[in-house]
Amino acid sequence: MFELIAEQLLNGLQYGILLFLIAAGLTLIFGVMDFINLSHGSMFMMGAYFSILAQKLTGNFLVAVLLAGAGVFALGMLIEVLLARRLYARSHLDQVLVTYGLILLANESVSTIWGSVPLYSGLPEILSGHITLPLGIPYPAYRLVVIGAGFTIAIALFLLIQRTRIGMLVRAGATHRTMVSVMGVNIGFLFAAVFALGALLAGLAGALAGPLLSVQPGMGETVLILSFVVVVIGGLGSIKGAFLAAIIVGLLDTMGRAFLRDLLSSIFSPSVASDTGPALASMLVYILMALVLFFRPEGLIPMQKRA
Amino acid sequence: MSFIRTYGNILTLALAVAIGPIVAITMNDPYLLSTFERILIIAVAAASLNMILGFGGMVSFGHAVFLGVGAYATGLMANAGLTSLLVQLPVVIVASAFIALFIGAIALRTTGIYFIMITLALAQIFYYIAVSSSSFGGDDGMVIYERTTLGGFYDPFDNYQFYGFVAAVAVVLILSINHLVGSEFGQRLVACRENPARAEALGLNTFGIRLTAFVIAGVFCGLAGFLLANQSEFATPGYANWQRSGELLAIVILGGVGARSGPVLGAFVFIWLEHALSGWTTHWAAIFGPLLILSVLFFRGGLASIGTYLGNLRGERAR
Amino acid sequence: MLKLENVTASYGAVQVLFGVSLTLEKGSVTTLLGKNGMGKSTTVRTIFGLTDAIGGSITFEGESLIHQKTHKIAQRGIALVPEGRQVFPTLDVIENLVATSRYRGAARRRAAVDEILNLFPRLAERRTSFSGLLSGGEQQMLAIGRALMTDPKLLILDEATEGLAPNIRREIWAALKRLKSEGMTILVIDKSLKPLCRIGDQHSILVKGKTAWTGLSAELEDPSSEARQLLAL
Amino acid sequence: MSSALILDGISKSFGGIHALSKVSFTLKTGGIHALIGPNGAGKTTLVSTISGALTPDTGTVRLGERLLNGLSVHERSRLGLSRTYQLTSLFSNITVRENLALSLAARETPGLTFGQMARRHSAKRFAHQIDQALEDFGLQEKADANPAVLSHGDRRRLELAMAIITEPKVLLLDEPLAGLSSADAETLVHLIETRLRGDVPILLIEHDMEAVFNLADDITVLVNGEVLKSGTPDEVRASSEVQAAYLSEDDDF
Amino acid sequence: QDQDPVKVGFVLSLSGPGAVIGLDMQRGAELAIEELGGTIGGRAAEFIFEDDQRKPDVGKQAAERLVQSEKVDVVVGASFSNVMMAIHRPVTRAKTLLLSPNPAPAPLAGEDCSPYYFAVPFQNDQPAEAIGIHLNNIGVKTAFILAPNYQAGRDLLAGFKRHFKGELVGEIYTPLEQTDFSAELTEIRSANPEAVFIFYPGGLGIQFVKQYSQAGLKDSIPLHSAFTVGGATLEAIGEDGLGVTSGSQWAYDLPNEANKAFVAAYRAKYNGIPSEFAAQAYDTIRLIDSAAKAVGGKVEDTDAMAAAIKSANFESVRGSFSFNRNNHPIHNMYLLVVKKNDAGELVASADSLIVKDMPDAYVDACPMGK
Ligand SMILES: Nc1ncnc2c1ncn2[C@@H]1O[C@H](COP(=O)(O)OP(=O)(O)OP(=O)(O)O)[C@@H](O)[C@H]1O
Ligand SMILES: Nc1ncnc2c1ncn2[C@@H]1O[C@H](COP(=O)(O)OP(=O)(O)OP(=O)(O)O)[C@@H](O)[C@H]1O
Ligand SMILES: CC(C)C[C@H](N)C(=O)O
Ligand SMILES: [Mg+2]
Ligand SMILES: [Mg+2]
Repeated sequence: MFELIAEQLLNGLQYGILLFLIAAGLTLIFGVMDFINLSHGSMFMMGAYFSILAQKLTGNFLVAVLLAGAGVFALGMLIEVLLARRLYARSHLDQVLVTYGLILLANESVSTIWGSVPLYSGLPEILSGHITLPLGIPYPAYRLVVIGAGFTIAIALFLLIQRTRIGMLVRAGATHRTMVSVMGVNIGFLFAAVFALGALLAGLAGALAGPLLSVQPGMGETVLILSFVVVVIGGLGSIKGAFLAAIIVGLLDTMGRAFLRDLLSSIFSPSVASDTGPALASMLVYILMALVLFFRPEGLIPMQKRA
Repeated sequence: MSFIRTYGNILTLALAVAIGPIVAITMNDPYLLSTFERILIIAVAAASLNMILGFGGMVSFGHAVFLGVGAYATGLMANAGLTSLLVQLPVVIVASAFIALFIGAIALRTTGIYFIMITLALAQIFYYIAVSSSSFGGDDGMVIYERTTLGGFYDPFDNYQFYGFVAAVAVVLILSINHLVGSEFGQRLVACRENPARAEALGLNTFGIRLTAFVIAGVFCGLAGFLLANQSEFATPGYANWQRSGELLAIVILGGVGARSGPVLGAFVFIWLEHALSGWTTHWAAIFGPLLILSVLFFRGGLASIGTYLGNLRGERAR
Repeated sequence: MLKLENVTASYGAVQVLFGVSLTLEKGSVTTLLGKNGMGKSTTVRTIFGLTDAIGGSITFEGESLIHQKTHKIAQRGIALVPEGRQVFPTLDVIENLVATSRYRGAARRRAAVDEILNLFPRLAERRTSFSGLLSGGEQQMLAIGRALMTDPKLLILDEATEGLAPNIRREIWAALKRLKSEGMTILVIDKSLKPLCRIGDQHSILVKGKTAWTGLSAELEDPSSEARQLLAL
Repeated sequence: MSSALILDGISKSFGGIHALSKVSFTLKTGGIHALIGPNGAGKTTLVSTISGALTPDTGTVRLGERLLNGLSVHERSRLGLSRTYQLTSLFSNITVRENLALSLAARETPGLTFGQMARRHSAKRFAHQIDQALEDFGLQEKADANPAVLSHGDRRRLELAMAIITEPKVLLLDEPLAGLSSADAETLVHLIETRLRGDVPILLIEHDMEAVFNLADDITVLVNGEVLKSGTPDEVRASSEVQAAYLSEDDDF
Repeated sequence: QDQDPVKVGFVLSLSGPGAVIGLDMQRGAELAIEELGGTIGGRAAEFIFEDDQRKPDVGKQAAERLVQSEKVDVVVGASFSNVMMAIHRPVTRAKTLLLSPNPAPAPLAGEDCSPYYFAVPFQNDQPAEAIGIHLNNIGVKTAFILAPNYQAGRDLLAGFKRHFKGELVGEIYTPLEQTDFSAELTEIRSANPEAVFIFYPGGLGIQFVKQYSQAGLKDSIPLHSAFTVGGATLEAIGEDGLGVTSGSQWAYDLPNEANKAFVAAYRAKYNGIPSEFAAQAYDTIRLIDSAAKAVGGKVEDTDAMAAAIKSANFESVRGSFSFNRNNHPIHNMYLLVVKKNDAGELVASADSLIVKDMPDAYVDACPMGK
């Protein structure tokens, strides 16, 4: 039993970190720049597809992941220059509609180019096996790599946003864009770069998640809402918050799926439990979000307090 | 000119109602009515969203939940043999009001982006209740075997008669919404959006006004759900998911936020385009997506503002 | 140093500036006066390219600023303390100072921050507060500090002391005086005539988007002068 | 003279910052009471605790006999408490006239009003009062313009007009003169002097000392959230503490 | 003759997450149509494909349009059971023939059976029932079963439980959109069953089987399935699928002539191994054609057509089969095992016969023809 719980905790942690990877780019574009980017999920999907393409071309997983990131970076830059920069000053609603249009376009392009059959992103031999952890828990090696990557990106991003002037400038530009350029900063370039960086992170996440999730058109939407949830629960613009929230959501979701049914069946009849258990498990994350926003409307670690 | 300004939205609505039968009769294909039925139904839902969004500034990303509530309430009753309009309407109204009150009371404690997200979260909770409750048919949804009856007054399975029923209800609902946003209440709702602190300081109970608007909008959308259930003879969790809420937002924005003719125009163009394009190619989204993008970039006030260019054929805008 | 000649500008179809001319000598303090809505802020916006000049010329150190990007104009050494403060509300006090600073090197920047905090001790007490939560006066000090952090050659203050308490106003005037003595060129917009007369070398009055009067402090101090007429009701 | 507004022991802190500590004073009926103090002293915070926008940590607020603690902003407003904002706060997409009408209507029928006719005629219903206010505040020519296009001075006047048109029992003015040119400022001071003095007790926050000493019957000086001095203008002017903490001539540099 | 062309309407999942299966079915159907030279029963024919996006409401609209606007003679659809539940009634109520090329949900085999509705490939439960029987045969005592939580998932697990005699140590329904199974895999490991049975069609199956292998479970607990490893998914699953078994009425290497011809033609046209879904759609078109021929091209005579379909007078790629009283098949169930064929391709190959001439479990509940 103890091992079961330990292993499920590890699963939850790993899922949480994966969520953070996906949400990381969103904390930049949505949390810091204050741009509602529904097509973030599409960037994630493009990352997965680009990585498969690059694997075919180069045969090397690591190179493929990096190439995928670079590809999505370029795509992000393109979208920023063509669309996003016209929308910063507009309402959130306009951003919603435009990026919703992008989702449609992205899904359709992907299924036209690669077909709608799910593709599988391969793994190098050494990562496709499992490793035996303390307590004798066998754990897929690749999932451990994902955990490592998540931590690394979390730290790098935290330093970038909280400890460099770039982070400050982006936060400043999100509220007073003209003022930043009046102070002599090329805000247009800065925003394009950060937007593309957000896309890059989404792309990397997609490339890394490819082997864990099904690579198919529309794969972005299932994670999109969860990444928004993570960013909002964490507190807009807070990397620490997003990381914390992602882990909590990951653990909650996994533990809910794993134990809620058994827990309920010790109280209710098994049929009630097997009916409500999974239902409640899928709701847990949203219940959490509603509770957090109710009691701490600015998220767990609020970064932005508006005047 | 001022006639069109004042009555433009009524004109738009009249055209939207008339075009269905005209097309169906000319093409001699009554089935075509069903697309126009859906346009009117979604227009009701969009108008209710436009009321809280365009006038009250409340960006609800969970509005479709009321479509679901209305549809499931109707479906459960219909399949239990309660098909009379006189039974169904009150139940749908009470059910959606109740849930709107619950969601609104919680969500309205927040504003801005947090409001968007909390409405999404609460709507998802109801979505998952529908998905996982086996008595509602779970993920698969629920087939509805009987349409609402009016005491034998009309044949709900006759295409033209049913269209008449849908159109009549939709027109009443949309006109009621237009009346509301034009009333003093509507103006106060706008005041609460424009400057909540000042409105409160003037003595307006901003929370109360917003919550009232939210509940009213929920009820109207619930009634749209009632129509939708009848029209499609089906209730699915898909009616209540976030994509559907996003679609409603898209329709409102496309039509023109805060324009009274906006929801009808938006629903018409959105659904008709989707219908026409998907009949033409399975890759319709590749055309539809860019069209949405272009419309935001170039028609800043939505479809309703195109009228301005074409001789002011639009309703009064509240913004 | 900065020269505006017959500048005209409009917001969309509404023309607001009808011929503004100004000449700022290096190391001097120039004031821009005028009643509400006469185009003072618009003049400043036009210098920064935020409002497009439709006619006339603007040159800084001999080079034209017209049709230049805003950030390029700023990079030449012009800094602004804008009307309404416009501090970055989601950044704390220190971050506001550091974010757009043009001092290179952490040590140099830290020294500059210390100087500003010396100038406005009130800010030192609030150093980790989000600037959106500061009182109006505190925000004004921060906006001035932020402008100074770009090491400007020309400092422009729009409504330099709006909403400030008398003692702070005095400190700000003193600070400007010190900056002037260090050789900075300053353009200041404000409504309190007395201190403006003391600190300013040269004054211009805008009436309905036109430079209506330019002269020296002595003339402005005379209550019966033409200048006073232009500023009164 | 009886008391219109009584504050007793108000404290408020934000995190570690003590914005107000045990502030007490009384606003007499019919008088103008100025509240002055350095930037960040807590003046706006105090106004917000009176209006109900902030809840004080300790202390009570009374309007005449009535205890206001626990009432919401709109409830207090209906009891006759009106305020203006330090930064102008108007409804910028409806006309000046409609701004005033909204102000009156909100006070008259606080409940939900769904009638269409009501709106059409609300402007007419209140026409007399509104015309009077427009005239008093010199806004006749701007009646049908939206505040968004008004000059700063006009907007400050409208801000004030909206606060007093409902004939409040107490008026809280947060820096009404800020940003006004001297000419505009003079007009507004004159307006307060002639139109308001005596009718309604006023709590006036202002950094313009000329105006304060011209208008105020009583002055309270707030420094670091504490009352440093309360008294008549002459007493305050004479206080060396006040001189040091706050007052000092503009050109004394 | 100047007859109108025969109209056949399709409702398939051609976009969205269900398209993996829907598009495969479209390919199978198009192959059959091509072989028939675009005719049905010797008459010129028109084929209309509608996309249901795997959404019941969309499918229902599509079906109604086909029936009411296009006035088709036969509707072929859907790809998934939830859509089938939604289109079944409007089509049969209009007395139009409805042939399922894939889903056959339990209610439609029992109480809600209809003379106008035919499930061509199977009844949903059957492949799972077969695996249950197979596990009994090989002496498995404990099993863990999983499926997505929707009509077909519930049908299949019910089918498995109907015959399996051992102990169920776990039964999990996952949300339809869930693709990461780490928590479930941990539960499986902890329950340590002798066998695992899954129904994860399309992309879900790719993920489950890969993750099962990555977690190191594949070597210790054999994996059994239905509709999970096959032509549509094996390429993506790769070597991790080796050894996984399925229950099915069809395999690409069933040795009958019709099948050989089908597989060869499919390979020639699409350059790949057909999936069971393609085979089923292929069968469905050929069944319609055979019936149309039997009624002399008078497809408008619905009752005659229904009778002709019921006699199932054609060479099915699955070998012999016939329709039961409830218009559901009686046919053989085979055990398929994933292995590498001689050409080195990964295939689900027929290994042995599990049940001969198997009827479905619901026929008794169907009032039709009693
Ligand atoms: N965005 C705008 N669009 C249209 N007109 C504007 C805009 N901004 C300002 N104006 C108008 O331009 C004129 C000049 O405004 P400006 O802000 O330059 O005046 P100012 O001299 O700075 O006044 P103040 O002392 O009140 O700050 C005013 O009449 C104002 O109404
Ligand atoms: N919401 C808040 N959170 C944290 N600190 C706050 C908040 N509001 C005000 N403060 C702080 O409380 C103190 C008092 O602020 P307040 O706005 O009352 O000052 P004020 O006297 O009105 O100043 P001014 O004359 O500059 O307007 C300031 O130091 C300010 O930074
Ligand atoms: C076999 C599966 C892919 C489809 C299943 N029969 C269903 O109804 O959904
Ligand atoms: Mg100005
Ligand atoms: Mg203040």
